[in-house]
Amino acid sequence: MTEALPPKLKAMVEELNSVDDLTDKYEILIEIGGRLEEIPEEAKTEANLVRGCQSVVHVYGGLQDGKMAFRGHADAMIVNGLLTLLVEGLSGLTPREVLAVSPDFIKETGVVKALTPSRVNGFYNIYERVKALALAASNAGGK
Amino acid sequence: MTEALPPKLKAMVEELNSVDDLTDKYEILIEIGGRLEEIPEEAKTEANLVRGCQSVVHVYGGLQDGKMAFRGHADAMIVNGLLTLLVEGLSGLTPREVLAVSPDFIKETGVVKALTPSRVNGFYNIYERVKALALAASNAGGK
Amino acid sequence: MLDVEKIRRDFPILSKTLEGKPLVYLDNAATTHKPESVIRALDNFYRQDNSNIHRSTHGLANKATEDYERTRRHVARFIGAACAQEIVFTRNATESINLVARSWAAENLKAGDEILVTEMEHHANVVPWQMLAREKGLKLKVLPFDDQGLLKMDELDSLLTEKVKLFAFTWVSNVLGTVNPVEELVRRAKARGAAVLVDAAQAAPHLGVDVRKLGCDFLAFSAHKMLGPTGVGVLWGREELLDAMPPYQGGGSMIEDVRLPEGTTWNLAPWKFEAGTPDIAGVACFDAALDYLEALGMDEVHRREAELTALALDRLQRVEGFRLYGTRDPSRRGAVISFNLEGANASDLGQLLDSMGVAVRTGKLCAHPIMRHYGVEGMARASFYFYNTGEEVERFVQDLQRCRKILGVPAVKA
Amino acid sequence: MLDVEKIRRDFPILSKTLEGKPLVYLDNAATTHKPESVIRALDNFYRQDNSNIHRSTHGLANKATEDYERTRRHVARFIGAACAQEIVFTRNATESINLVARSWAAENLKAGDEILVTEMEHHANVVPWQMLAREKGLKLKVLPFDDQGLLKMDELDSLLTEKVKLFAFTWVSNVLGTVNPVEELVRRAKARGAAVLVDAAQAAPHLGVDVRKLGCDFLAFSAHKMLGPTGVGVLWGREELLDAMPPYQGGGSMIEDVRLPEGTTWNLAPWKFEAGTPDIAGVACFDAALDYLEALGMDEVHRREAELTALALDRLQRVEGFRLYGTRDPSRRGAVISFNLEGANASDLGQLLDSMGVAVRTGKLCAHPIMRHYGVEGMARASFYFYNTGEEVERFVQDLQRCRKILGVPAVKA
Ligand SMILES: Cc1ncc(COP(=O)(O)O)c(C=O)c1O
Ligand SMILES: Cc1ncc(COP(=O)(O)O)c(C=O)c1O
Repeated sequence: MTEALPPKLKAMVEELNSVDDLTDKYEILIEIGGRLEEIPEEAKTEANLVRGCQSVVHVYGGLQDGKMAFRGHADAMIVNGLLTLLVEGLSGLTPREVLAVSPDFIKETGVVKALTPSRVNGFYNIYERVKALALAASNAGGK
Repeated sequence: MTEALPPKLKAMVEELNSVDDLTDKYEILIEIGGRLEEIPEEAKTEANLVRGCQSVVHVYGGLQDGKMAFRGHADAMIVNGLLTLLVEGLSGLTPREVLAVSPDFIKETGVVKALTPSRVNGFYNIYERVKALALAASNAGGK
Repeated sequence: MLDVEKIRRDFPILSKTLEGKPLVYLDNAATTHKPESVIRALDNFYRQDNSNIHRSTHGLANKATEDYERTRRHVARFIGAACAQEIVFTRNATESINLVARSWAAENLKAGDEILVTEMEHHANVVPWQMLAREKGLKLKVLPFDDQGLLKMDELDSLLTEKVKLFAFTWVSNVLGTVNPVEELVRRAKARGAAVLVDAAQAAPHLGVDVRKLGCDFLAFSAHKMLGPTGVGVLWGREELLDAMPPYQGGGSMIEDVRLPEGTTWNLAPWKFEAGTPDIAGVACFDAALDYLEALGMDEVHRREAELTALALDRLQRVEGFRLYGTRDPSRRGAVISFNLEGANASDLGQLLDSMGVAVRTGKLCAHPIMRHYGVEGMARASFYFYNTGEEVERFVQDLQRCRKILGVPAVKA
Repeated sequence: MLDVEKIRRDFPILSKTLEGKPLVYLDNAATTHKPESVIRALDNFYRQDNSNIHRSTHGLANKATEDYERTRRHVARFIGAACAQEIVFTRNATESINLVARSWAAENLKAGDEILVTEMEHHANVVPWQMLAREKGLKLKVLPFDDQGLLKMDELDSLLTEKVKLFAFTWVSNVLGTVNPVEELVRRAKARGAAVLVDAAQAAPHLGVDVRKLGCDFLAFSAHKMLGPTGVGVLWGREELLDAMPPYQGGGSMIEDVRLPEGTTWNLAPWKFEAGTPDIAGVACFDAALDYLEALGMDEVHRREAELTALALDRLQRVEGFRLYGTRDPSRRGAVISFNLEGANASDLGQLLDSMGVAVRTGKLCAHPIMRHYGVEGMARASFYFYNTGEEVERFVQDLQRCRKILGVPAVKA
């Protein structure tokens, strides 16, 4: 399944899959999230807030030279790691490529057990937001 | 347990206990109910109506020469038999004697499984009414 | 073709005896029994997965939440909803209807508006509207049925005045067995601008439901009448309606933010309508009930019930004094047969049949207006599900004959 | 003394592993696990006794009805109610409170009247009052707590003006663990003529409840937090209040007579409040949960929890950066410990602990006002029940230390 993933995302997912223990996976996620560039305080707006997560998560992004550029921040480290998978892993793709990525890869990593739009689970809501951003960009003319 | 029951009631209960099969018991109840004297139409009043039975049941009674005299009617035959157990079985007792009769005997006969004040179960409500009549008579001076 | 013997082995209670006789359970319109798969799912839930949902991040909570939400998606597929967000879990069909009354109708109807119901509704689809009508000054109107148990369709249009804001009716009558022409009823009501609630408590267990085809706005049913656990009801509502409705009960999970003393905001539908800890185990295990029904196929379920009903009607017709309530037209009725025997009280019939091992329901069947229509104190009702057999039908009719004899003697005397 | 190893064998889920590690379940304030006896009772109910209740006369229905009503009598004894008719079955504590809001309060309070709650309520005891207040023009007032998590008792009398018609408060806080001085609170409110509702969702599972001693008017709790199935809540109300209250939901079983278009009359309490088919299996099997608690003895349950809490507080105090919310006074707190670790996000703590097999809850704990009080986004909460062990407490604290290390590194970097 990871075959089909875009390269940056694939690398991170393989890193996660390289260990079995969930605590170890979380440590990797925290590390991955630690590499994420900080976003400016001004970007932490109501509009960029992802609802329905237990922690405070902001995501935004748009087209740059025909490719999506995502940025974001979560105030919890593990969620920040999840966010990084998407923000880093999908930046640099065309909107259409972003939309083609199924979120199912995350279940295989074992760090998110179920893709349901519930409070428990920040990932799904972040994924939906990223998709919405790509869709908006695509409608606005990106491919 | 039937030891302690007043004689007329005891006789009927023993009749019920003489067979095992529930259909047979119901047949006996129907027969017992068939012996019950009809009540005048004027006695089928709202005040004499026992609420919370699936069938239409009327019961009334009071003191006659220091003893309770009950009468009643149910439009279903099996319930009418249950009613007869109480109406015939407890008539001729003093209020205090009536109040001393526990309804538990009915469970042993197997024709009523549980003494709960629910719609399913006419017996409990009829029993409560009979007791209330005895209590009223007792408060009014009977013993 | 269903292999009924195999099916019956899936339902442990069906091999039970009642009063020493093999149980013949013909009270399926009241509640159905549960297959092994549902019973085991419940057992397994409490042994393996028990947790509160939606709130915690630990593994048990994730699993339980997923189990709960999976059933929501499954119900959505089962009835053809546009998305899982259109499915609200309640306690039962009754609560689903009350929710619409208190949330949608209390918000959208004003004094002088009218609600149309039918004369054949279960109390669940009457009393909530009466309570609301009293409170809000609404008027309740009633579409009558004829003595065959069929709605008087020719009176519908004149009742559907522009004041009628809601038409709430049952798809299948729990007493008369009538299968109402649901699509036509919806179409005619919508044409007049009324919203439509369909009580599918007796339909969803027996017929295939496709809410998009129906065209209604709300649809209510209960899990316990279709192999599922008690404690679980479903309200389906159009997404845009649910989104716009105020919440029903207040508490945990249904909020987005709570401020004191005020300033509280709501969660999204359907969670907005699910305050507090729901019947998590019940909802999670309703999934297995839907699996079971889907494996059989609702067409097959319906076909088999029609067969049993036809057999029963044929045999019952030969019982002296048998009086059927509802149509004899097999294409217009479900697997519910309500009746009386002349000269016999329904409650006697019920108790005697019970003593012979046959469980039917008797009384007013939560439909006093239908009793009044026919001028009877009560009825006896036999209702079938796909796991009943032709032999059970035969035994029921034989035992009914025996009842007639037992009751006949004093009846003649009186 | 409880034999905890023996007790733990009664709870199948406690020998489960989470993420490959033995489960340490410390989310008991959210929901508790179920003993074999309850799980088997459910299994048995659906295999042997399943039926609808109150309506039919057949043997299965009688048995199910009796099972259901037996639990009602048992609950009445368990909390010292005057009679079984004072017990209403609902879905959960949340619904019990909503029922009082919509039925008693909507009927008895009028615009300008006030309702007093506390700052430490669970949303279940805030939102129903806010919804009613908005609708009826009532005012909600709030008794604050101090930073130790104790109610500011000296502000009570000035808040209890004669306009306050109801004081609704929690006996034990699900976040702070505070055991409020319930008898004094009731006494002072009643002295001012206010009715009193006690949210006992976190009390009934842990302390002996005697409603007569409390002197309140309503009391609400959930079965699932005290070994019982999900889907079952209890509302206790004084008989004369319940008798006088209008019904809550409309439908089957709650009526005496239904007429169209109007003229419907109600059944007696408590059935008047139980519309439609309830969670029959859940209620019937809650009986076994009460049996279990009674066999242990509520004093012993409480004693054991106090022991675990004291141990945990002692150990946690030594964890660097540990911040407790709520009092350290053991005589004033229950078995709930909400906390944060400085520099760590509660959700990270929850997820990491989960990955180590330790289930705690994190987030806003259905109590946004408490989060606001302390200015935090969320908390982590460990909550104990009698089946937890000292070793589990030790493991929890060790694992928390490990979390601190894992989270510490990037925390320092940032
Ligand atoms: C104090 C308190 N009140 C009310 C509730 C609501 O309980 P339920 O979700 O079972 O309705 C809870 C449980 O979360 C609670 O802790
Ligand atoms: C037609 C109809 N509507 C509503 C109901 C109410 O169902 P429940 O008691 O599960 O709420 C029933 C079941 O009795 C029914 O037959």
